[in-house]
Amino acid sequence: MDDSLRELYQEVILDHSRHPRHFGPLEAATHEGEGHNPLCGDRVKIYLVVDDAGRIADIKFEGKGCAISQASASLMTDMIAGRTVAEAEKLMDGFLHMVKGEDAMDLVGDDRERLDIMAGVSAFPMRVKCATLAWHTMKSALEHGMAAKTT
Amino acid sequence: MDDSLRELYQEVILDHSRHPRHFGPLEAATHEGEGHNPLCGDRVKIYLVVDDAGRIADIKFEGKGCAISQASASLMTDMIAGRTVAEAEKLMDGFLHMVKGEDAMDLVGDDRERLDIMAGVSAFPMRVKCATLAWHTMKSALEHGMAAKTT
Amino acid sequence: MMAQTKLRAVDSFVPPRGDFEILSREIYGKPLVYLDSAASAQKPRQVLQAMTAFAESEYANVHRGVHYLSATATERYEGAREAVRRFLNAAQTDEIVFTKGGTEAINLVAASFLAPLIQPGDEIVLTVMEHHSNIVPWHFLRERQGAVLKWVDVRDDGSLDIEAFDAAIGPKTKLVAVAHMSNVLGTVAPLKEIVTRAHAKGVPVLADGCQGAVHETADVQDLDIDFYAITGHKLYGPTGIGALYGKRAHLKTMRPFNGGGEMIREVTQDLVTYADPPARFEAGTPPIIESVGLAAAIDYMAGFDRAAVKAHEASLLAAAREAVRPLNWLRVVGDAPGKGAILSFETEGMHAHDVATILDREGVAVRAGHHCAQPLMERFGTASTTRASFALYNTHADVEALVAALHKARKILG
Amino acid sequence: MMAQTKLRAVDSFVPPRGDFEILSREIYGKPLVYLDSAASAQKPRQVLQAMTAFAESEYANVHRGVHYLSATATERYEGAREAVRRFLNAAQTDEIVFTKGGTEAINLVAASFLAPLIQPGDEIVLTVMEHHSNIVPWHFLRERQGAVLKWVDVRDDGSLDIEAFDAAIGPKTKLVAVAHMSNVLGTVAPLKEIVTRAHAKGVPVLADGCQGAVHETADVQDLDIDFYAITGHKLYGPTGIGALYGKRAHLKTMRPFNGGGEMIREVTQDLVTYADPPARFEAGTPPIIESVGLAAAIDYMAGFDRAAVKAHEASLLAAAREAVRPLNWLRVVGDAPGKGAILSFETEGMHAHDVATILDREGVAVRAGHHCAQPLMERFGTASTTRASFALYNTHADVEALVAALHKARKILG
Ligand SMILES: Cc1ncc(COP(=O)(O)O)c(C=O)c1O
Ligand SMILES: Cc1ncc(COP(=O)(O)O)c(C=O)c1O
Repeated sequence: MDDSLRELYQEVILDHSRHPRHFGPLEAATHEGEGHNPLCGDRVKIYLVVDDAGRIADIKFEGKGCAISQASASLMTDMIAGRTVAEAEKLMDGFLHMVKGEDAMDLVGDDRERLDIMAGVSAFPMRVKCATLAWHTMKSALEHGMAAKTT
Repeated sequence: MDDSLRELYQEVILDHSRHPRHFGPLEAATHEGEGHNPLCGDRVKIYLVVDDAGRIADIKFEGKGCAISQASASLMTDMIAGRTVAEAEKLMDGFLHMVKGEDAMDLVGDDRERLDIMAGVSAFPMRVKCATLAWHTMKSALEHGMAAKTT
Repeated sequence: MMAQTKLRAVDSFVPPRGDFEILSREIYGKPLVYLDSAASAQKPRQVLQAMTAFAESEYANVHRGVHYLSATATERYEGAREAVRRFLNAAQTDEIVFTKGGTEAINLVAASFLAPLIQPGDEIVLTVMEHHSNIVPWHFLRERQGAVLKWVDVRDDGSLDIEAFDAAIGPKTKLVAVAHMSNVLGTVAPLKEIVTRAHAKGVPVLADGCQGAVHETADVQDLDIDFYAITGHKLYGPTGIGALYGKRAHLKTMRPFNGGGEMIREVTQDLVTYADPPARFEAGTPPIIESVGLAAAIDYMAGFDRAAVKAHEASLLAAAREAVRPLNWLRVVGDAPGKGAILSFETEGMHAHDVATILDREGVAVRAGHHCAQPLMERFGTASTTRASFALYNTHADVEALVAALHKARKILG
Repeated sequence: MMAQTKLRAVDSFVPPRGDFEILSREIYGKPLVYLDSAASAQKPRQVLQAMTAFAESEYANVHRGVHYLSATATERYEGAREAVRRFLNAAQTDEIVFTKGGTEAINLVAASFLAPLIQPGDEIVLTVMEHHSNIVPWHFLRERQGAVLKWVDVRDDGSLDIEAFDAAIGPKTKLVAVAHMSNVLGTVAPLKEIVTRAHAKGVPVLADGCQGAVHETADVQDLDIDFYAITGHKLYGPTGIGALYGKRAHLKTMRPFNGGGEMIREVTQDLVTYADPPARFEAGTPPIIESVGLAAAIDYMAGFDRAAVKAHEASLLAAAREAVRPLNWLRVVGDAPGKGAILSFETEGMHAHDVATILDREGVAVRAGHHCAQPLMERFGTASTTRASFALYNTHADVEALVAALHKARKILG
């Protein structure tokens, strides 16, 4: 089997996509965003609770999509819960660089290791959007608060 | 000099175009038509007086255009004055066949000889419209009476 | 398996693969298996050569020119119009309007024919299997002028119910707009019957022939249809060109589409008058080189027995259909009788994008997504399908490669 | 004669005639002298080969596809957008919208930007030297929405008066639409100054760059212009493609143009939402192969020192201008300082069509007629002119052939 395929669809990714963490609605959300992949029509919703200290106290997601987008959303929610908004955005920058096959120097230690399972996407340019959808949606939710709900 | 050019711009044609016969308005017209060559923006106006017997008692034309269109209009008015509408239309059919390089069997005798000076146009497909403009305008004037004035 | 063997035996058509340079290339070291012709067909060398030869020896802008090359180019361009007329069996050449594609052809009808007729509450009848190109132009008329879209459903097998059509056409209906052949289901609409029913109520019919013109025969006179849209790049022709057939009586009364050179009779500072059809609808320099390519593509298709091509494509579809029938993790969407050679399906637990990615690494090019037919996806309760579509150059080996790759996808993702 | 010799001496540019197969052909046994590039330019083999090579090895429909060829084709298509961005020095790639040509680019601005803003009595400022493509779309807004067209005159030498512009722009002006370079006069508009004056009054400016982009440099950021339209076939590129530059802030607020695939975000039976620019304005399958050709054409032009090309064209124009100066039966229309390499003229007692026909038999291809600029013809009191236009492949021998053929025409018709 093709190495890049094996890397793309490694067990951890399939597991995340089949059993997504943090899946479901979040009634108490202070921020919400809806993202849409024009390539396939897939959609993702991100719910966040940001506390007064600028910490992401809770995060969940909903949506249907391909293995890559589901795994990416699941992994993201798993990693971002508990961080500050600034930390989340920094993590996102690193992730975006990584899946585009660019230098992701600001990704270090444990973060790098956990996100590394998504690095195989960089060999599949048409699938990068699938991997980044949840992240972009998270960012736009943080920026627009509850207003992003309707976009 | 190119033979077909010499035939196209033979002396009779240049003479017609420089000194058009039947040029000018016709106050008493019973039929009028205005024709337009989209290729160059040239325009021709045909005025006709058709009597009760269906005879073209008088015909004149106005307009500016290339040597071919002017000569053709001049020649046409010269030849059509005095004929019946049916005869004029028959002459036109013959002329149209001729300038397209098709069989013009219904053109005979004197008519064939006089119109023959326009036959050279058939070697210049882009100029056929110049040669036929006056004739088409005449026909549409006969069909639409004074209404064709505004087309 | 029995059925497949039998079908293959009656298929005597030999796909002209040598005409398509691209079909001999490899993708990730595997031979290309191109099953995405419904999105766009590959172009035979005859088409590409005709375009290049024309550009190298006879090119100039068309119309309005007196010089030799301009005359030649105009002849070729108008000759292409005649080729399209023949292809669709239109009564007259001036019923053929060149456009930039099928989408623009439909927009032309929406803007120049229908928009001036629409009063709030007027209805447009269309089907749930339409491509966005035959939906969004009508949504414009809804948004901007208060038109009401009336949707005709398809049955669960993807077939159309002519009685449902009839029921949808009412006193306020101003147009029926329907795909000749669906780009997802392969369903072929009973166009002639639809036209008869619509005309009985005085309603004109537009067919989106972007797929139908490729795989079915479109005889616009026999159909007595009002408008028929085609696109060059699916007809083994170039991108950048399409055509609209419109009945002369309609075209004559329609207002212009874009404004510019060629489409006018006269322009002054204060007013403008318009040329007769088809020039009225062809503002600006048209796709001249592309028209030569389209004519070459039509000629190319005419070089084959179209019934044999159709039988060949049908045998590919049947073989693929039979091969996936035993797979309990795969659901075919669209099984209408007499359907064209398009196989769309859902795969349990496997998203279409993931399937397509894995197929791609096997050299098998299929499309995954909503195929610009979101209302149809909604109708079948999904967001996307995987679609394999067949053209005259495909082979039974292509079908086998598709099936093998599907099994592989199942192994990886399932 | 002195002037001509001097000009020729400084012209060190060597026209790349070998790249243009068509230039070596004969017309009626005479070498082709192609002086009709303002109508459409010939295409170098680099452009034709790029298109064929792409179609033979990398073609598929763009966007939405997951498979390899679709990815490649998308990359090429988006790469062409980047090439246009660079060519016009736009700040961002998504400010470039592909169209079918220059005419459609202007219609897009009329329909999607201006139409929704126009109230009866609102004014559009344009010049008498505009091409019909930059006139008729505004006439539509007059006919349909009561817009008022305000015409800026040219001086007798064809030059534009910036004060006249300023005077024409008033509180009701909604847009200034002006050709960067006139296709008849060769006049180059003082775009930057026009933009400054218009912006001072809060009025956006559209430039029709169909000629200007070929012969002048268009830097949309430096000009700070709102919209700039180009067409591929005059840029030594293919037919069937053009582009609109639009400032991002404008494009974002504009409503869609045609409706169809690719331009939507979501379509349901009841509503539709639209994609972001530039996709919002690119309904349907775009001119994919043509985009590759356009990028190749831009690359081709970039291979030359553009200042040298411009100087070369200027020297051809100057030589032609000097050669006809002594002819008392010939009147040049358009003598503005700094004008581009287009020579239009009237000939006493000889209609332009007759002149062009005779030139054609000498192998000299020129255009005769109103050049889709009837208001300009009206302004100069004529119905048509003969026009010789120069491109990078023309030579001083071409100029000599033109002049010799003109003398011949005089002998036959004079
Ligand atoms: C059924 C159908 N209609 C319309 C279209 C639009 O054609 P184009 O994109 O060539 O304008 C397509 C293809 O994309 C199609 O399959
Ligand atoms: C100044 C000008 N504007 C607009 C156009 C229209 O361009 P196109 O016909 O390629 O759409 C042309 C050429 O025909 C032109 O010369």
